[in-house]
Amino acid sequence: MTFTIDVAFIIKAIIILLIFGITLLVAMYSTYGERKVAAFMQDRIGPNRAGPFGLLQPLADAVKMFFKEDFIPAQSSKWLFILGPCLSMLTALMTSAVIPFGDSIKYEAAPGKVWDVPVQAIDVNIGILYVFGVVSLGVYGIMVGGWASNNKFSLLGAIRAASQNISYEISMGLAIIAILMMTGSLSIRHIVEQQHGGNWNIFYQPLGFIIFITCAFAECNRTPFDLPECETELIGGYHTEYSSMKLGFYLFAEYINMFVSSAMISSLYFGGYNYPGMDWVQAQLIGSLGEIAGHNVATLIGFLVFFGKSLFFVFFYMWVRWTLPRFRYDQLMNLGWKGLIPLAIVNIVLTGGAILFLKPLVMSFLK
Amino acid sequence: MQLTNRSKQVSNKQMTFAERIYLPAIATGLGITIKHFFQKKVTIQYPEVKKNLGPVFRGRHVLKRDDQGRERCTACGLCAVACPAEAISMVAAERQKGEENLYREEKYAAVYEINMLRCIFCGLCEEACPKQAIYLRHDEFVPVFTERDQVIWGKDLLAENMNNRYLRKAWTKEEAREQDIKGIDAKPRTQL
Amino acid sequence: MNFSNLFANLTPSTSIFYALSFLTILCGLMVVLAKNPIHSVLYLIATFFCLSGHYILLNAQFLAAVNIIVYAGAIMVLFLFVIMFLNLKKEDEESKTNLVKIAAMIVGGTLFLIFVAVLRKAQLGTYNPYSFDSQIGMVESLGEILYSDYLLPFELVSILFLVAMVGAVMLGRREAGDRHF
Amino acid sequence: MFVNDLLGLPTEFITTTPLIHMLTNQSVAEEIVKKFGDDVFDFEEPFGMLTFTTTREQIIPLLEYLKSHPQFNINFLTDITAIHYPDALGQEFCVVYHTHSFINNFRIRIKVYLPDADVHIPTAVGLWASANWMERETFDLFGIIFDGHPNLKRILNMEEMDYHPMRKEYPLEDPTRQDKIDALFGR
Amino acid sequence: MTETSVAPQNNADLAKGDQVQYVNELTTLNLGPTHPATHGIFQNILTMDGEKIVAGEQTVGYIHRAFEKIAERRPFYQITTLTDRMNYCSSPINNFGWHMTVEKLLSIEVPKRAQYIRVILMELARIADHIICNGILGVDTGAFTGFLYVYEKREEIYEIYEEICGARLTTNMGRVGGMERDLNSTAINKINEFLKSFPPVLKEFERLFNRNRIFMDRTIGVGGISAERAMSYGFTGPNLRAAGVDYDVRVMSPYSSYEDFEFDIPVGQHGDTYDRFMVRNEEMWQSLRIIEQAMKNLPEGPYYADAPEFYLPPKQEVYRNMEALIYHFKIVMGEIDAPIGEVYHAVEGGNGELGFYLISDGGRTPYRLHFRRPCFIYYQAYPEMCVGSTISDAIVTMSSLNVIAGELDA
Amino acid sequence: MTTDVKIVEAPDGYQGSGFFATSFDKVVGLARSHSLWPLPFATSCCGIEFMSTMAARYDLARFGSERPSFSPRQADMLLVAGTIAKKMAPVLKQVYLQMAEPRWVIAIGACASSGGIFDTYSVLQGIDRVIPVDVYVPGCPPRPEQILEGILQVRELTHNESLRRRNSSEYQALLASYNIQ
Repeated sequence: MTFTIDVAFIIKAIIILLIFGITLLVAMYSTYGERKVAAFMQDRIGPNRAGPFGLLQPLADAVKMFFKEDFIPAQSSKWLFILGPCLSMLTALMTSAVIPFGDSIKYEAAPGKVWDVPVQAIDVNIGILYVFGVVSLGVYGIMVGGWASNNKFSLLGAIRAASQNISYEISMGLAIIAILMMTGSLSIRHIVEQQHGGNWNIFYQPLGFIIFITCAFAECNRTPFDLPECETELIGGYHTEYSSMKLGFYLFAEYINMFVSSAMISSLYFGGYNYPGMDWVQAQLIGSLGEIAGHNVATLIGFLVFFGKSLFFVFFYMWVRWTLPRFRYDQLMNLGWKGLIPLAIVNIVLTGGAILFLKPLVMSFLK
Repeated sequence: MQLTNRSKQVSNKQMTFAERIYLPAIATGLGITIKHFFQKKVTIQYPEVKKNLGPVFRGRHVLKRDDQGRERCTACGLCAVACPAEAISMVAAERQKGEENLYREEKYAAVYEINMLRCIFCGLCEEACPKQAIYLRHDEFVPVFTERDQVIWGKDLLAENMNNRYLRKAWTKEEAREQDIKGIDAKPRTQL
Repeated sequence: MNFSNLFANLTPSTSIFYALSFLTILCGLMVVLAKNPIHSVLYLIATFFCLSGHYILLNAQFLAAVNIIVYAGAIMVLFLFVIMFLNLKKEDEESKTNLVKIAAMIVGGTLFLIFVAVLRKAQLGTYNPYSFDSQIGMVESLGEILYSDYLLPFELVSILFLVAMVGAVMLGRREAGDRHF
Repeated sequence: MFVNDLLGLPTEFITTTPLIHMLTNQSVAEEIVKKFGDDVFDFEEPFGMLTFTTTREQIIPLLEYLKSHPQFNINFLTDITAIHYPDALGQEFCVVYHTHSFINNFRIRIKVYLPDADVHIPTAVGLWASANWMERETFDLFGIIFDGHPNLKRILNMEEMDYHPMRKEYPLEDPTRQDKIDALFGR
Repeated sequence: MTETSVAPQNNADLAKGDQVQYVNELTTLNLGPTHPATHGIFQNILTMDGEKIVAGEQTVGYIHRAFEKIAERRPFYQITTLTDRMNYCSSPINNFGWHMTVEKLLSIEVPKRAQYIRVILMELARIADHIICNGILGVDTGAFTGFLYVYEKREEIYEIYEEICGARLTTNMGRVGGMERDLNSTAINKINEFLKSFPPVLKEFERLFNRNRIFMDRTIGVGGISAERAMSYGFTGPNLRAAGVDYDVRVMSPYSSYEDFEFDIPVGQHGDTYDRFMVRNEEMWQSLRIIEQAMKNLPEGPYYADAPEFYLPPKQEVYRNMEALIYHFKIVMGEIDAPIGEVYHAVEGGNGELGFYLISDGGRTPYRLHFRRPCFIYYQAYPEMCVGSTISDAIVTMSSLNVIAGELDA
Repeated sequence: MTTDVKIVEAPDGYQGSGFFATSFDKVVGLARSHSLWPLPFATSCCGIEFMSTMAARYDLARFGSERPSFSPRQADMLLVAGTIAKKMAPVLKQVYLQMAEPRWVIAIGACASSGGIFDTYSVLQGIDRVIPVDVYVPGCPPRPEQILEGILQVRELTHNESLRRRNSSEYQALLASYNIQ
């Protein structure tokens, strides 16, 4: 039996590698996507010289950054200066571990013995809390880097990032609590499974969704909440003093964060890999391809659906960025503390009320 | 303070409820940008596609020759005087016997230099020239330089190349106006 | 005691436990010893991480996550925030007066004595492997206990927090004429 | 679609005129002379603008008078600048004030001549905040010293500069330019 | 008060201005001279309490080019090239303003057609100027896209210029006595096309910003100045109108046939950034109206005055006619005697009253030429306008003032 | 300016460090030439034309250069567009010093290249008096096409530049002649 366990292990390892690989690749091409989306929205063409349609643009940027002079400002804390981007990158990558990218892959180890490997790096039963914990650490990368740069603008950027992230985490958490009340589980996989078919949370939690996505924008430091790095005010914000690949890490981490939060949005509110009519599709596939292959192909389709949803939200991030002006610091705080937190609490109360009173009513009506 | 009866108040700072909750305006904005996303792009792919620079673009200088290939310039110096950047310098010389096929007038510019980095392409030299000898080409730029010592162009670069002559529809603004009024689509030609 | 024997008999979780403990103590010491307050804060965060590792070893995942979210993710960010704002690095460390030193000695010494006294009397809790419920640290059981047996203390604590929050808001209220913040 | 349609405005022509109370140069000049007597002189009207000269002692009272005059209401300082006449002995510098009454749409130009040896003139910052930089610029370029100015230092040029470049005796050109042949056609 | 001044920590100091000085708890932040929001070059030294500005001081002169000194050494017709580069966002206005000044001195009556063409080009220039200012305000609040939408229309204005003079920015398109060239049919078509294609784009731009609460919050009540203070600070143009004073040189002292056109003077309420934005937007609409009227009523006739001693004769005449040749030489050499006199002429520039104070001693060059540059005069109010606000506000205020460095520093 | 450092050919032509260095050079050069991030040092009129170059019609982004890095650390090419007065010259030099190698400089327009019409006491007669310039773009202001030509020229230089050029003695001598380092 050791043999079969090993295969399952290998599948798992491949999935994990795949997930990280995909995350990195998506982040890499998000930079290209950002430039193209920006260009298209501005009636331009965007990068098209590096390779066909400019597809090698991210590679060119990466190679250039690697061979750029690595600059560490004098009188700054050297180790912290290096630690900053590393932390950013690390925390950004860690989040993708608990996101269920797909249903599961079945593997028949021996006749009658089927292994069922979920397409997820690790399914912890406190998945959401894990994401939350890691995201809340993400700000350290920015703070440490900004402080270590020993530059006024960087420090201002770092401080803005810190206060912004703390403030918006609260309403984000409150928005999620409403979801948790509905699902009764902290495991993201569990939450996704509950939205089977077209039974997505967005239909029950529209307000929660708006709060969550706003907070996600703020957590990723994207326009209209890009105060920590806004070019016209703080030059580059926390990464003003960074050059070469350390800057690359920061920029990269931002895009990973974007992708991960898009994946979170689609898992929590848009059913992850679920789509209407998935049972029918699966039944058809199993009917034509057999039990195991059919299931696996259905998983693949689910994965693609999930991927499509996530990419749409990545696109949405960019769409918003190239449309809206940004807030001012105090307005951002006002929105967070005076707007979103009360709204999120109202949302919790409403959800609670609905679960207590509306749900039995609807249930009895349905019966 | 009102000084005239033409003033018009344009700034309304009261927000309606719809404006207060951000979302409608955001949706409008998103609608506008996504519309542009699918619109035709206006970009000109420059090195491959070149835009028409207009009929009177002031580009690279050329010292005109007449149809026999003789230089028109008579080194009167008006262009140098008219140049606000003082970029033109010249040395005049008397035409010798046997040089009639080279120079049209009895005096000519033995040295005619323009500092291409000083030049501001204002067109005053072209306007000042009584002999219509200097022109700013409407179809070509001065190329970029990588060395400081390339920037002073002498007659070797300025004088018109007889094998590749500079063509123009109208050589004076009066001529251009006449063509325009009469609606003539003139052919580009070499000479005035 | 034979150390080599000790190492040979380590199970994976005990070795992780030892490594974590070592790291925890090291980071804890560095918090005190680091000259730069920013470094101190960073070490403190590392300490919290190690503690969370201990929680996970004890199968208390919820506690571990909450520890990171609340302490490392929020409170220490604020610490760091304040320290960065004050920019303590710039100022030379003030020399402490003897009085301060003596006071510190006394306080530290007393604390140390209390610890020793408590630990000497204390009995290390043991567990019965047969009746041990591995799910005791999980969210569900935690929630059940919190909202049934300990409901009153829980509500009281919430009220305390509410009071603290209102107080903070009152203290942080802007002065008349201040346009921002 | 044309603009008028977009704005929903009538396309027909409506003539509008500024609400102007007419002031004539003559009447204003008479009033000023009545008040300041011999301290204002050299009245002119080049291209319709009332121009006269005063002394540096009277310039601020004069401006104040014009500003607070209920009818003139000359409450806008358009410009302060200076002119250098190196050949006019004892009147080398001329400080020129352009003032404007929005309500009457009436402009006055006032000149004050200063000798080279004593280029002091009182500041107008107390009357108009805008005088601040105009006077600094005049100081920077001509070296006119405005007494009582809160912050009279160079504004356009570098602090280290040791001369006032707009004075006629100083050259325009950068002495380090190499790529120019001078002495060409009377430059 | 202990003041510990810290030496520049790294060589980033001067340019990005992160020189840190601690005066108790106040920090000094050095905005510029190369800060991205300064769009051109000037420096603001802001004293900050946290993110709040308590005091400010500007340093200007980073591109002082000595226009006035050059003008004393150049014949009248060459000064056009200087005015082009003063407010480079709307160079035709400067251009024609200068020519009108000289024409006033020389008492040349410019034909109606030339005046109308000038009006058209000046209003196009005003639109171009306001596009830059309002677009950049969008950029500085973080929305880049709207700027590019209107900027594309600016390119169309450039195309019109290209048709008339061959240059895009520094047009050099006027001459003393009229225009260098007449409007040709292509240019007229392009202008008509622009009149049709610009309004939808401007509408779109307005829809992106005008009623967007994020933008309104960022601009309303930011960098406000009362009408009284604005007048004291010498504000003119859109910035003064935003404070509620409907002063417009085009109406108060009409030049170049502006009295023939019907247009409104947009005014704001409190002189804050939103008012300035709205006033500029509305001015673009009014400019379009003016252009439309001018195009409709464009008279036929010559495009330059009958002043052979000041306006260059046609090239063909120079060959044939001795008199023309003499004039040609005399004009180019600058040997035409201008009358002695002094003249002040003001036009409504993109930023306000752009004045030319010309003193002629009868020589080939002006004896003294002073430019009343509106930017220079109103920019000194900037510290007063941004004290008490945050650094974000300061930046938005700065871009809404539309300070053009070329004009500021002369 | 483009002092290509000749690399000693490996005897066989395809082995040894020379071979790898050159093909490696090519790859890096190619990558660099496609990712030149500009630092617009725009002071006046040419800055507006640079805006046009960045805007929709001419779209500098096609060459991968649309991310204007206002922080000199992150920029690859310094676009000096507009008049540099003598008061500004030290600032320009500072910015150049802050840029990380490899760095390129384009002088856009007559003023930056040579002073243009502003032959006056206050204007620097060409920025090559304070920093080394790689490409001069004539015009006042140059059309966006010409600015693009300048950038294409820099791309050419970048593409063909040896990785070792920045360490070569010629380059050091060039910098030394400007009193840099």
